[in-house]
Amino acid sequence: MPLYHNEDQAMLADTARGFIAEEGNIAKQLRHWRDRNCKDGFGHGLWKQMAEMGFTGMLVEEADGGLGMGHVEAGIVLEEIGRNLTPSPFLTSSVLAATALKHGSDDLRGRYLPGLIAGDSVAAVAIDETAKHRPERITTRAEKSGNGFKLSGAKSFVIQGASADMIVVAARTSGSDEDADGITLFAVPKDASGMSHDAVRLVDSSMATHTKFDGVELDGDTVIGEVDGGRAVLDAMLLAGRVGAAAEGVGVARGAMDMTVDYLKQRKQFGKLIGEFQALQHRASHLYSEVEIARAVTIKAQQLLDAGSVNAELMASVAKAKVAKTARLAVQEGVQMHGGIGMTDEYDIGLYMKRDRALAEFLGDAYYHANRVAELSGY
Amino acid sequence: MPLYHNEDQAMLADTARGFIAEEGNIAKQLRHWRDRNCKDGFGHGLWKQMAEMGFTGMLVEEADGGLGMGHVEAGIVLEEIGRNLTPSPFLTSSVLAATALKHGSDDLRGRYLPGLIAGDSVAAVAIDETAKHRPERITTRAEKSGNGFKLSGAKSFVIQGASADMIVVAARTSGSDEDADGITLFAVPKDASGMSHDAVRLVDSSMATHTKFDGVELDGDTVIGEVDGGRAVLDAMLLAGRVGAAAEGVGVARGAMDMTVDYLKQRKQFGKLIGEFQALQHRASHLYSEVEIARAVTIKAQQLLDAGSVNAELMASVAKAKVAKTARLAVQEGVQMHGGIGMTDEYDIGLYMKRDRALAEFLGDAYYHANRVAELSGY
Amino acid sequence: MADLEAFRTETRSWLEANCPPEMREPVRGEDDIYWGGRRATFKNDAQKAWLEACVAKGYTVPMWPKEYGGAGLSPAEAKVLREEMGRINARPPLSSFGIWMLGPALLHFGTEGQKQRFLNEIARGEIRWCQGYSEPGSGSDLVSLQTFGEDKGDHWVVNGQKIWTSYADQADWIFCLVRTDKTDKYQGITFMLFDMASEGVTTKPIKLISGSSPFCETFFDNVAVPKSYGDDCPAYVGTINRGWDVAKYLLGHEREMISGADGGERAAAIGAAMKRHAAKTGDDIDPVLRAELAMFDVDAMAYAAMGEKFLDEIKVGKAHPAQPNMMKYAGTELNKRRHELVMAVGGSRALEWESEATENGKPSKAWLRTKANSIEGGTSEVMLNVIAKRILDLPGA
Amino acid sequence: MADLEAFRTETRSWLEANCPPEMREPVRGEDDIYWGGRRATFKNDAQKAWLEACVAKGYTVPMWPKEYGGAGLSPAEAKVLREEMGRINARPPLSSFGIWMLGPALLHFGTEGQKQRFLNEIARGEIRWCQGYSEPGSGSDLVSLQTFGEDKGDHWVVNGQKIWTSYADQADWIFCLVRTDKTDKYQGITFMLFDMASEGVTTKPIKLISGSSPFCETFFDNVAVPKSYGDDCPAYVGTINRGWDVAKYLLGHEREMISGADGGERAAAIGAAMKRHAAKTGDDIDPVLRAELAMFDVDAMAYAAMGEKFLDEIKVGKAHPAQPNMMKYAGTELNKRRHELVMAVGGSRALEWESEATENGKPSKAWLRTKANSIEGGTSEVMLNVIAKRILDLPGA
Repeated sequence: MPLYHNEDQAMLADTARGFIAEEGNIAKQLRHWRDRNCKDGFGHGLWKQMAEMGFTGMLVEEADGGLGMGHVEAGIVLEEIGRNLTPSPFLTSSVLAATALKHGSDDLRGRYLPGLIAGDSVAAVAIDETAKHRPERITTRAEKSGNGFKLSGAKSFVIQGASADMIVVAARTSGSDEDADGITLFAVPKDASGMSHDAVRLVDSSMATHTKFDGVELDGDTVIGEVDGGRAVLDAMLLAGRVGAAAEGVGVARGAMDMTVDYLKQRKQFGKLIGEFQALQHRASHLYSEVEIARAVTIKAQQLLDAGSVNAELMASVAKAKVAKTARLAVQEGVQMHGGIGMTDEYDIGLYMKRDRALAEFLGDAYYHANRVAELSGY
Repeated sequence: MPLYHNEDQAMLADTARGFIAEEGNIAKQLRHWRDRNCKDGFGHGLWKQMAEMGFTGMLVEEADGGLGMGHVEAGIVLEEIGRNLTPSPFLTSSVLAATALKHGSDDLRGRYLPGLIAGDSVAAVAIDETAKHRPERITTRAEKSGNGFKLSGAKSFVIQGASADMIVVAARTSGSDEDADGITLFAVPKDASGMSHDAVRLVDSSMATHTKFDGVELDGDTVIGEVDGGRAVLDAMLLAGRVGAAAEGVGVARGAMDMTVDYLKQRKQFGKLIGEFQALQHRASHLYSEVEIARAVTIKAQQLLDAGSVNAELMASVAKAKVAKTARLAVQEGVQMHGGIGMTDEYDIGLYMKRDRALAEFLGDAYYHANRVAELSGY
Repeated sequence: MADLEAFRTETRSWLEANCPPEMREPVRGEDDIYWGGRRATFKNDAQKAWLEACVAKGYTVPMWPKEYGGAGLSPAEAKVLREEMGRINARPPLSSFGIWMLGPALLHFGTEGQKQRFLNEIARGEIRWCQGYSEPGSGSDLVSLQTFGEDKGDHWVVNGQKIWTSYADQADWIFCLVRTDKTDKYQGITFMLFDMASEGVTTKPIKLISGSSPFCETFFDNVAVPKSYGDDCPAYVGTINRGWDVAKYLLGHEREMISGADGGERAAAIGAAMKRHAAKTGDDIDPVLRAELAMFDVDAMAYAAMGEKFLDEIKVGKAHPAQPNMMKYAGTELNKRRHELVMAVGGSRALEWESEATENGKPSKAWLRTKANSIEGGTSEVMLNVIAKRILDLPGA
Repeated sequence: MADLEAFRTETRSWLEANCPPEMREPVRGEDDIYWGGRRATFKNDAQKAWLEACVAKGYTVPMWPKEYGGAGLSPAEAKVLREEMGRINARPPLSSFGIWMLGPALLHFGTEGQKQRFLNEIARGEIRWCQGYSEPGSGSDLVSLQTFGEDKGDHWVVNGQKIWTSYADQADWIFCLVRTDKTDKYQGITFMLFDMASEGVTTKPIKLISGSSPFCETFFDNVAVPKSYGDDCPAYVGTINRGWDVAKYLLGHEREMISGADGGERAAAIGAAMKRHAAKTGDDIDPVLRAELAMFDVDAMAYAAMGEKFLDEIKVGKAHPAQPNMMKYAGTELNKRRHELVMAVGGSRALEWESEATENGKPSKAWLRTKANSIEGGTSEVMLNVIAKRILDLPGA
């Protein structure tokens, strides 16, 4: 499969770009909700619109009412979301949770997918337990209790946890903290008694929760996939999420780069446009190269994932790491080249810097994934 | 103590700079011996001249016929050696071996120091056993045998091993390969039976040996310091050598930088001196900053070492790592900015690149020492 | 040396007697810093007592001459005072751009009358000054500034706009670069001093990405600035149309100050502290991040040595006059890298913007703040230009 | 597709029958490469047989038209041939700048007469060509070249000096940029073809830091170059004074070739191989170096994906026309970094210049060789300039 978008994908990209630039732009969404101190951190109206565009159910099978598309397509939408810093539940609900639910029972899929596809409900995922992403270690415990389970523990960095109608929780049902096996995924409904959220606003104005599970009683039918066999589901969810986050990061990088290159063509100092200064030209050209490369490997990872390749996992980590490094470079160069005004809240470039920071951290930063690349490569 | 040279040191620097630029310059030494395929890799005449200048015995106590100077002074000479890529036994003989011999018996000192100070003889050090510097692990073994020891094993990267009248060899007299204790240092004379050299020319035209010890019988009086207590001597020798290698590396970096900055002022392209191009200016300025910083920390390490500070070891690794990174940058920028002619053997800049590569590897590269900085800092 | 030791003993007991315990606590928030000025209020009695003790002793500006409110200390004595204050963690009694910037300019270029009046006001914390340099169209290219003072005989009428005036909304007076001759770019600027309460002066705070607003836009709409404030006290520093000399002097001073400040936090290694920090939250530091920390620590400790060397050399006049530009460049770039790593170790917790655990986003706000390091006081690009020109002597730089 | 499969089967059996076993071994030294030309000798019978089989089939230049010595393969068929040759590790039967550079120029700009003569000679390996572009004063600024051809009616008299002429001392003919009009910088250059045996041509090998001498300085001292070699066969490509168009076309082609070559070694991850390498010599890889390898592998695998995407896009005309500059920049910088890391893992052993264990310095010579990557065929700086101008559309670039 060639590493560019086919006709259908190019058409989708046009549509997504137009729609998100129009409805999901920074003024209309990120700043709007941020300046109103919105407790969700995103707008439900846009989420509904995204449903009407058919985005929400892209990764859901047609049999379940979705479009049965792949990660290349989801990535197209995510890149535009990244470029516009659009706050939405797309990555967590339509990519992560939707991927987990693929492994769920008919009953679970019927319970949650229609609302998600319709843009009426939101799902979150609860993976991390410490400040760094370490899904290899799960200490939150779910113990057999009657027909179901009793869930105890705590999760952090649950994006939109307080807004979610359902949270996918990775918990340990057997074994010890570091075991690969013994994990079970649960679809925990928002009204589960014993679940409490401490919601905090993050640097990019998104909302995340520290979520506590204090003996939360869960029916057996909340289990996604097999009891004790959740690692495979978790891995699939992480894989989809990382590739998706990489695509969003490509959008962040491209947005920051484009804004900066535009600025180089407008700002004058020393009687010249600053874009005439060769030192800045070379840095911009280098950034361009990096962004192109980051985008290429992200599409590669999407295609491998869609093709079910055994290399998808390695390439997902390559993409996540490369994009994290590249978007970091883009926002750093962006702020520096904007000079003083880059430090002001009035200009958008600083918002890119904030979003990059939160997005790169989500599901593992460049360090984590570079290390993973080494481990998967056997060194 | 202020971090610049005092009057005596500044005077020494003037002398050393003048002398080495005159007698030790690239045409007269490095190219001369290289083009003649000299089996020593350096000139004995210059070594004798260095003795006459008083350089050879700088670090030797006055009681032993030396000057009793410190590592700041040795570093002054080394920086000029680095700047001129002067091949000489100074670092191995006058710094490393001389430091080891400080711990030697009156007899040993009397046997080797006079020749060394007079520039009549040369000493080498045999530490590494694999291709990377790992002095934590010593497998070469010296077993009790009669009044003395029987030495078996192999060493590599023994600089000027085949030219040396004596080689300081770190061997294990007890314990297992990875033990800190159980090391003994020996002053092995060149005619020791059972010692054989495989001499190879290195990329920088220096000569090094793979040296084999096949049951070499050594008298007890060849032991430097205490039997089984050689780790302290080895550490002192490594410390002095690393700080010295850093100083030489500063010279390499400065030499490459100066040559490159000069070239930027001469070479024209696109109707301008290439030094007028801002992208090259910024890179040159960045390089200047790094070189200044590398030089500062090297002087700091020298002073701490001379003062017997407990921080000397940490700062030596900081300096070795920083200088290795900086000299690498200097030679890479140097070759690239020279363009095509930088790739020719006719121009000297490539010789800097070759010397940097060998010097940075000697006694641990930037990676090794950065890791050591982390370990010494407790993380 | 014996004198210095006597001075140290004396200083130690003076501090013991005069520095209130509350003033020996680390500065925790903006209101722990006393900036002085007409509208200043003390956070508590201790802050007031500490200021008054220092003013009486001349210790708000210890190296200034006594007649201008200082203590007339030698550099060596001032160092002892700093060390002794550091020993007990004594807070600075007074912070102000008057002390850091205008003062040095007046000491160098001012008339006796200006010194008598303005330096004493600054030393006592009576007048809070702000700096009017940059304009929206004149950042790195400062000398292209457009704010114009029309000569009306005994006064100028000033019109224009400044930006990045620190705390202009809280300042009493401004020292300000104003174009007074449009025909000469460099020799057409006057370094004026005037009251921010003058009619026609308005300010508008600028909200930064870190959420704080330490800077303002400042607008001058027909502001009348008299040419003199009395005998031997002109309203400008130096000579009319030669304000660029003063500005350049101050920029050099500023860079030196920024670069000289690097003995502290900026130059410190962080790996060990980061490991402890991570352990506290149950995190480990992954191997690749650890390697980055190690490489950073190498650079940080090397830079610390450079800072020490630079200060030693400055003292005896051995430093290249353009060396502060190198220090500023390297130090600010290093500091940005430091905070990137602190954020990386902090993980999702460090992302929190509004939370108790982070005291409302301290790590992320500090991180964002560092991004200005390489812009304010001369961008990294300008520093690199200056090194190329003045140190490396590259053509056309 | 069915046709392609048939072609694959056919090719496979042709290779089976015609590619001698000795030609299926990796190239181990310079003399394993057959460059052709008047003075060429075959290393062995297998090399000769393999060349002759390929010439007969048109496989030295598979995509060239049959009438010019090629096999007239489509891109898809050529890919199959490459894959099938790769499958059995078949060596290229013939390497030459005629195939890589002059050929494409002639196919695009040449007359029928030129194509008939020169392309066939190239395809059969009869004439070895070298390239005369750079001059000592004209490296990155190629168009400033000074070698001058004075018009003498039916011939030019050429004087000047070229540098970086690859294997000029072994070449039969040269394609060469010669100034024929001093009044117009761009439209005053002619792309000439002439015999290196002409009177007045001398060459002098340049010794490189890697010890090898693949390049020469080439001197022209009153070299008479006829304007024509017969019917429809001028001694220049394109039009007189318009040789810069040909040169630019070829430079683009060269960068595309360099960047297109990156599917292979350049783009590969190295960490795992390095670990195995280190283990063989009893070394470990320290944690900081491992982290650098991991970061490199991320960049290398990402670049490999970019290479794939670039080739896919080239095929359908979707790639930005200046994209080869980006590929060349990123690919060559990556390759330099790769060899730095290989040297680091190799430690002191890799430093050896003359030793059996390193086959006389293979690692260090390869490492030094990579330093030319970012200079030859357009420096990294020129690539960045081109990206700034042609892709980012930055002003004054």
